[in-house]
Amino acid sequence: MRKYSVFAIAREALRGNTGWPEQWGSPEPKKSYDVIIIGGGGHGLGAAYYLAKEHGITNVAVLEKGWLGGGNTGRNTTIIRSNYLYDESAGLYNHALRLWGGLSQDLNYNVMYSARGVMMLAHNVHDVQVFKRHIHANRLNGVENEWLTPEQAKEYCPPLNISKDARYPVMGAALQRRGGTARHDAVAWGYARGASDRGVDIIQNCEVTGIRRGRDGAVTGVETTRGPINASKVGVSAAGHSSVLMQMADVQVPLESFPLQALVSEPVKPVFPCVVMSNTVHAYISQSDKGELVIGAGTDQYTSYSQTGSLAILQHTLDAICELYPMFTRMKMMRSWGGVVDVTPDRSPILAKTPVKGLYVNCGWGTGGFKATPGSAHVFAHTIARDEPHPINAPYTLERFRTGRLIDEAAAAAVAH
Amino acid sequence: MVEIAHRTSPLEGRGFEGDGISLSVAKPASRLSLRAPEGSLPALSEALGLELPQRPKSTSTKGNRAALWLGPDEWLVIDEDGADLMAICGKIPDLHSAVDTSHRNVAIEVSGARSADVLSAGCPQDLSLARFPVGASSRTVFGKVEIILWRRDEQTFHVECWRSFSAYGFDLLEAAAREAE
Amino acid sequence: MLLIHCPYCEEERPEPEFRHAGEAHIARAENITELSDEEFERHFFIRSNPKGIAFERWRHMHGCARFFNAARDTLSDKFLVTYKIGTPKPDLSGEIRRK
Amino acid sequence: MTQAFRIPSAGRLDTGRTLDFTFDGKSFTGLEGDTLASALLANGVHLTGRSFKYHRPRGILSAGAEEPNALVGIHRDEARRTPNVRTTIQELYAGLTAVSQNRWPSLSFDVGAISNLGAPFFSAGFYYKTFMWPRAAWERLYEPVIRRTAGLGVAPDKPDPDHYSNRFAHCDVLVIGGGAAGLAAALAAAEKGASVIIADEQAALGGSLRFESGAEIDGRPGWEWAQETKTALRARDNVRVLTRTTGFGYYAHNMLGLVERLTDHLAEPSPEAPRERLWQVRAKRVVLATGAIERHMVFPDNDRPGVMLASAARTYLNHYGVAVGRKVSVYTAEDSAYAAAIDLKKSGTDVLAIVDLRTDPEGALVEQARSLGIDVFAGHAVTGTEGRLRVRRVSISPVSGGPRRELEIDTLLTSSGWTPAVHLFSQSRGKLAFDEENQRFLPGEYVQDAVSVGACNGTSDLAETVAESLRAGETAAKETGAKKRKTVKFEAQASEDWSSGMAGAAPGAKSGSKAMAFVDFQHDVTAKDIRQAVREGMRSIEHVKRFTTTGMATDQGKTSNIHGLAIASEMLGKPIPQVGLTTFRSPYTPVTFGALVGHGRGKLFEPTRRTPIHSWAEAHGAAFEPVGQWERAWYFPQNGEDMHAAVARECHTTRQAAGIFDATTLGKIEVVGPDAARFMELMYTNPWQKLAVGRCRYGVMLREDGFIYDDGVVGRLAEDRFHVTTTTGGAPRVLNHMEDYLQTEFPELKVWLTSTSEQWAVIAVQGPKSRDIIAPFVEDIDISDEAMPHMSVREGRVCGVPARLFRLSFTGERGFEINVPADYGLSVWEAVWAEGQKYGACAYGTETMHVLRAEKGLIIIGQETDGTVTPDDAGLNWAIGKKKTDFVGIRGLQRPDLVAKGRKQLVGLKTTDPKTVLEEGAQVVADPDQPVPMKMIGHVTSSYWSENCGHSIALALIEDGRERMGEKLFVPMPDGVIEVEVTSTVFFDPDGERTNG
Repeated sequence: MRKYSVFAIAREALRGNTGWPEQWGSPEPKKSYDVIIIGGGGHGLGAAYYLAKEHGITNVAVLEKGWLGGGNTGRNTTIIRSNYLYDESAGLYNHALRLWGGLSQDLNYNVMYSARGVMMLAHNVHDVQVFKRHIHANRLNGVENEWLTPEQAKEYCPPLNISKDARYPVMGAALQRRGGTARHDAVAWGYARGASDRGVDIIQNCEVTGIRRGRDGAVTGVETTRGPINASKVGVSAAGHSSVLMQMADVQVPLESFPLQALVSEPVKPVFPCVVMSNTVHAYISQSDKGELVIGAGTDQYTSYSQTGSLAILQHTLDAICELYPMFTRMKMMRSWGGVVDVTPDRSPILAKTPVKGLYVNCGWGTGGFKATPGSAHVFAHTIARDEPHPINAPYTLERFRTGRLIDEAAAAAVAH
Repeated sequence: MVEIAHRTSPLEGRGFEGDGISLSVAKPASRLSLRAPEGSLPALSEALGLELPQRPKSTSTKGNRAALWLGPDEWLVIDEDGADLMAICGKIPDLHSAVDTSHRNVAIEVSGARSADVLSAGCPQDLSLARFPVGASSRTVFGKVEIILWRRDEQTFHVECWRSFSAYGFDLLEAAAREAE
Repeated sequence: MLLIHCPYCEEERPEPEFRHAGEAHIARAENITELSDEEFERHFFIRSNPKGIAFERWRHMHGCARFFNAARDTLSDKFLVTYKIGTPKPDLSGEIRRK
Repeated sequence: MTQAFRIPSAGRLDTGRTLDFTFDGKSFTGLEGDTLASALLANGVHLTGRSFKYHRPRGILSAGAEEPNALVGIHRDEARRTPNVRTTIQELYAGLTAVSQNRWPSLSFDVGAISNLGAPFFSAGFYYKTFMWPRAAWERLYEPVIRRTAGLGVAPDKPDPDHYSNRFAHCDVLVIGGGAAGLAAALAAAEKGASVIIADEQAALGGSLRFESGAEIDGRPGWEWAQETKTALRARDNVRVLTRTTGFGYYAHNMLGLVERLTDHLAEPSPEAPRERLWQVRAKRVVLATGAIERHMVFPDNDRPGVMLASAARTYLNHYGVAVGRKVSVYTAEDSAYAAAIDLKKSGTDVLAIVDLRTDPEGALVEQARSLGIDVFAGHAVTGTEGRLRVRRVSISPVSGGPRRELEIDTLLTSSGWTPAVHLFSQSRGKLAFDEENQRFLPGEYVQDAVSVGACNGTSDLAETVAESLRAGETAAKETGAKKRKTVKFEAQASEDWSSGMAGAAPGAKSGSKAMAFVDFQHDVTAKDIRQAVREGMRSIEHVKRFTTTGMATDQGKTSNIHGLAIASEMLGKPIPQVGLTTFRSPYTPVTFGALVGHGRGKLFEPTRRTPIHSWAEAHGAAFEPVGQWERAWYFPQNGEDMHAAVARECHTTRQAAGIFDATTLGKIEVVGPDAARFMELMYTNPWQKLAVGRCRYGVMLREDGFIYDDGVVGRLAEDRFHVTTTTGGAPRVLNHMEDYLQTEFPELKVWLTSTSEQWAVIAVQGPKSRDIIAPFVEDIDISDEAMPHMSVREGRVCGVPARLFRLSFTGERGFEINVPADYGLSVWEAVWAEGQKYGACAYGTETMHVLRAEKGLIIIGQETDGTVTPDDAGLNWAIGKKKTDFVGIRGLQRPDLVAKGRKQLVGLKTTDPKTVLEEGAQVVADPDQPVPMKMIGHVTSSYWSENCGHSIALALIEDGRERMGEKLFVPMPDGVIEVEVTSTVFFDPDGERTNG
C-alpha cells in the first residue's frame, strides 16, 4: 500500500495526480475462502479488515451486491455518539467511540471524524428524567455525557430556539462532547483499502443467492450471481437485507425492514456547529463540511425494500426543524434519499453466532448503525475468528428474544405519563 | 339552591368571513356514537326516525337529525335540536352500543365557493363533487388532527373534531381561508 | 403517501388515514399459556419480512377504524389486494413466482 | 451604463416598463418580465459568482433551472434573506437587492481565489489522504479550517416572517411541463373531458418555444400559439394552470409534489399571500413533458464568465431582447447551436465563428450560417480560453492536428447536445434505457401510470412532439374514463433537431491533459478529477460521484452528469450503461423547507390540547407543562412562590383541607356490550366478572410480552358498561391496542369501544374536606361513606348537569372525581372552587399530584415503568387475577428472564440525610468505592421533597429490592456519594386510614 501523506499529495500534484494507485483491488472471486463476509458496507468491510489485521485471517472475501458503501453506510446522517443507557449498549458504543478516535491514523485514511459534540434536547419533564438517568448511568460507566441548561445549550448551538413559548420548549440537553460525525464514504473506502492491502478480496456486483450447508448443517459456502464460492465461515452483515439472507440458511430472525429517509439542504456558510437530536419531535441535524444542513427523518410506518419514502415523512421532520430553528424556512432541500433499515423488537442489534454452525450475523442496527461501525466490525471479526463472541457483544444474541433478556433502549425512553 | 352550570364552547367567539369563504361554529347539538350489528338496525332506525345508512361514506337526514356512516357498524348521530338520543336508544333491547359524545365533538361550518379548496389545505381526500358528493360524510384527517367531514350542500361542509383539537382545526381553516388565491 | 383501498369503505383513500399494523395472519394461540418459549418467540417476535409480497395488516384509523389485511410488494410498494379481516389469505403464489 | 446590450427590436418585453435593482450595491435598470440574469446581461454583466472550491470567477451559464454558477443572495429585508438564488429563475422586481456569494472582499477580487493556485494539491478526494498528522492537529487546526471554507451563500439568521401554504389536489391527468408538448397533451386531455392540472416552472408557458425562433404550430409562431393555448386552457373549468410551479418529486402511487412560487417575483407582496404553496397532487395519469437540458462542452478553461450555453443566448435574445455579447463565437458538436449563431447574427451581433467538432457538418442550418457570413471551422476544437473576469480570447485547433488560431471574443456559446430531463421519470422508479446512437438515457420501462412526451422522451422534432403529445393527452384522458368525442389535431414544424451531440471531454481535455476542463462547474470538478477517481479504483459512477463530488452541487448535475459518466466510461473502457447512472432523487430543483412545512409552523406546528378548565388555570397564574400534546397545569404559584414552595404548600393543603385538580386529560374509554366483562378480563390482568355495578377497580394492562403497558381506574356503570380510564399519554395507543385485539383476535365478543376522553371534564377533589366541598352540588347521589365507599362510582347530577361521580383517590386522601360533560367543566370547576375556598382548599397541578401519589407509593406509567417492568417488578402482583387462564401478557410473563432472580423491583428509598432530595434518574450502587465502570443495581424513578413526611422520599427500581429492606445503598453523584436506605414504597399513612376518611 502506498502510504497517504502530505508528501504523497505534493508528489502527485507535480505529475497531474496520475500516479495514485487503486485504493482497493477488484479481483475475480476465488473458488474458496476461509471466511466470506456478505455485505460491503462499513460493518462488513471493517470486519474483514479486523479479521486480517488482528486475527491474521486474510483469505477472506467481502461480497457486495452493488457498490461498496452503497447501502446504509452511504445513506445515513453520520451521527456518532455512545451515551446509551444500558451497560451492554454503553460497552458496545463506547468501544466504537474509542476506535473512532484513532481510526484515520489506523487506516491511513482520513475518515474525518469530527468530535463536534452531539446534543440531545429535552422538551418536557419526562425527557429531563430520561436524559438524567442516562447521564448518571453514563458517568458510572465511564461514558462522557453532561447536562446543559437551556442557556448553555443555546451557547453551544446558537441557532437553537430556547423561547419558553416554543411548542416544545427546550428544558435542557444532554451533551456528549466526543460525539460528532464522520465522512461515511471514507469509512467504507478506508476499510476497503486497508483490507484489500492485507489480502482480502473485495468483490462488488456479486449478489448472494443462496447459503450452502453440509450434511451436518454447517455452512459450506454461498451461491452467488458470479458462481458458487466455498467457505466454512460466513458472516452476514447486510443491514436491511439480513432477513432475506438469513432465510437462505433457514434461520428466522426477528427483523423488520423500514424505509428511512434523510435530506440535505443547499450549502451555506457555517451556521450550525454541532449535532443536535430531538427525539421528542424527531429532528436530527448537523452541518456537513460542504455546508449542507444534514437532516435525518424518521422511518415510514410500513416495511419496504424500495429505498424510497414518502414526502410526508420529510415534511414532518422539517416541521420540527423549523420549529426549533425558525430561520431555516428559507433554506432549501437540495437532495433527499432513502435507505432500508432493519429493526429488531428491542431496537438493539444482533451481533452473534447463529444456530447454524459457521454462520454469523451482524444486523438489526435500525437507524443507528453508523456510529457503531468500528466497534461492531471489531467484535464481529472476533466472533467469527474465535467462534465465540467478544465479551462486548456477548449480550447481543438471538436467544434473548426467547428468554426475554432484551436490551431495550427504546423502551427505556418510554412515552411519558 | 345551587346555580345550574352553563356551557362554554372551546371555540367561544370564533368565526371568519372572507372572499368566497365563511367559517362559523355550529350550535351545540346532541351526538351519539352508535355501534350495532346489522340485525339491530331496523329497530334503531325506527326509534331514531331515520334510516341508518349502510353505504360507506353516506349520510341520512331527517329534519335536524342526521346519521353519518363512519364504519360498517358505526354511526355518528347528530341532533341539532338537542334531543336525548341516549334515552331513545336506551329503550331498544336489540344489541347495540350507544355512547353520548355530545361534548366530545365540536362542529365548524365551512361554506362558500372556496370551501373545498380551503379544506384541501389539510384534507388529503378528493373533495370534488364527483368523489365527495352532497350528503357524503367521512372520518378523515385535516392537517394533524382527525375530523369528520360531511358535505351538506355543494358549498357547505360540516366539520366535526374532538374539542381539544378544535382550536387547531379552526386555526388551520382560518389560515387557509385568509390566503389570497 | 400511499393510496390504499379500504375493503370496508370500498374505495382508495390516502395513507394519512391509515396505520400500518404489522404482519398479517399471525393468530394468537387459543392455548397461549401452553406455548413453549420457542413457540412464543416465533409468535411474538419472528417476522417473515419478505422482499417481495408481504401480507400485512392496516387499520383505517382515521376512516372506518377497521383493521384489514393487504398483500403488498415491498419492492415497489404496490398493493396487490386488500381484504377484510377473517377472509382467508389469498393465493398469490403465481404472483410470487413471477417476482 | 443602462441596458447597453438590450436590442429594442428583439425580444418580447416592453422596453417602456423599466425596473431598478441593485447587484452588490451597484444600481442597474432592467425591464418588467426580466429575470435577474437577463437584466444583468442587458447591462453587460456576466460575472455573477465564484465557484465552491477554487473560487474561480463565474458567469451566467444558462437561462433556466439548471444554472450552476450564477447564484446570488436576495435580500428583501433583514429577515428575508435568501441564499443561493439562481439569477436565471429569479424574476426582476422593482428594488430587488442581490448580492454575490462565496467571495471576500468582493466578487472581482476574491482572496479565496488563492486556492486556485493550489488546485493540483486539492485534487479529488485529497482530504482523505492528509490532515492526519499530528493526530491532535486534526481537531485543533485542519478540521476548523475545512469547516470554515464550507458553503456558498449565507443562511438567514432571523425567523422567517413569510408564510407558506399547502394544497392537496386530485386530477385525471397531471401534465408536468408547459412547453409545446405539455400544452398539446393538456389540451387534448381537456377536450376529452378529463380534469387536468398543468404545471410549468416558468412565469409563462411555452418552454423552449421561448427561444425557438422558427417554430410554427397550428399556423402561428410557436410562442403565440403557446400563449393562446394557455388562455384557452385557463378558461376551462376542468383545467388548472399552475405557473411558476415546479414538479419536484414523484412519489408512490402517482403522487407528485409541486411547489408554486407566489410572491418571490413581486416588489410588494400582500401580507396575506403565502410565499410558496406546496401542491400534493394525486393523478390518475401523469404526462411528463419536462423537455431537455443543453450540455456545455468540456474543454480547457471552459468556465470563464462569458462562456455560456447556446440555447441560453438564444433565450436572452429572442425572449428578453438581450445580446449576450458583442463579439460572439460558438463551440458545438451538434446542430441546434447554429440557430443561436444565426439568431444573433441576424440581430446585428458580431458572430465571428462557429467551431464545430464534427468534421463534416451539413444541413440547412449549417448552410444558413455560412450564407450569413459566419466562419464555420469544422473539425476544430477550442483548446483554451483567456480572460480573468470575462473570456476575451479563445484558441482553436483542428482536431486532426494543425496550426492553432486565436479568436478575440467576449462571449463563447457552447453546446454538446441535449440531455432529456428524465428526472421525474426516474424518481417514479421507471427504468431508464440507454440510446446508444445518441448517447443519452431515455424513459424505458414505466412502473407508475405515466407517459413521457417531447424532448424528455427523446422526441426532437417539433411536429412529432406535438403529434405524440396530442395522442398521449387523449389516451390518458380516455384511460381515466373521459368520454367526450372531441379530438384535437394540428400541425407543427421547426428547424432544429436536438438528438445529436457528444458526451464527455472534447479534444484538449482528453486523458493526459493537465488542463482544467470543467464537468461540474459549481463543485469545480474537472475531467481530470474524474479520471483520477477511476484510476483510484472508483468503478461505479456512484463512487466517482462521491469521490469527486460531481453532480452533488445545487444543480444536482443537470448539465454535468452525462459528461462525468462518459469520461468514466471511456477510462474504464466500458459502455455507459455498465458504469451506471446515479438514481435521480427528489427534489428536481431545491425546494424551500418552508414550502414543505406549509402551515405547520407556530401554533399550527402541532395541536396544543387544552382542557375546558385551562383558561381558569391561566387566570390563576398556573405554570404549565407539556405532556404529550396536552398543556397541563403544573403548579399554581402564589405571591412569588417558586415551584418548590408552591408544591410544598399545595401538598400540605391537600392533606390538611383539600385540593382541587383538573384531571380531564385522563384517557377514557367506554366499553359497552354484553361481553364487556369478558373483554376486560382479556385486556387487563385483573378479574372483572365479579366487580359489582357501581364499584371501581385499579386495572393493569400488559402487552403480550408481559411488560406493563398502561393502568387506570375502571368503574362498572352497568352489567354491560365499563368506564375505563387510561393514562393521559396512553389514551390513543390503549384504545388502538384494545381495538386490535377486539377486531382481530376476539371478534366474536359482543362489545364496542368508544373514546370518551373528551366527553368528560374531570374535576378531582381530594382531601379530608372533599366531601363537604362537593356535597352542595350533588343531586340524586348519596355520598356518605356507607352509601358510597372508596372505589365506587355513581351516576347523577352535579351542578344540575348529568355527571359520573367517582369516589377514588390518587392521593391517599378521601377523594372524588367529578365527571361532567366537557362544556360544563369550567362552570362546575368554578362552583367547586368557590365552595372549596370556604374550607381552605387549594388548586393543585401535576407536580403536586406526583408528590402525593409518591407519598403513597403509587406508580406513574412511564416513570416507574419503562416498557421493561413486569407487574411483579412494580409490586403489582396482587392485581393479577390468580385464577385467570388468559389475558394479554399471561404467556410473556412466564418467559425465563421475566421470572429469573435479580430483577429490578420497586422499593422506596430514604436518604440518610432527610433534607437531601435525590435526583430522578440517579443510579444506585451497593459499593460506592468500586472503580468505574461501576456495577449499578438500580435507579431512582421518582424523587421529591415531602412536606407531609418532613423528609425527602424516593421510589427506585433495585435488583432484588424487596429482599433489601433496611439495607444501606449508595447513590454516587459527581460531588459526592449519597447514602440511602431501602424502605417500603408507602411513606405516608401506611395503613391507608385516610382514604376512608
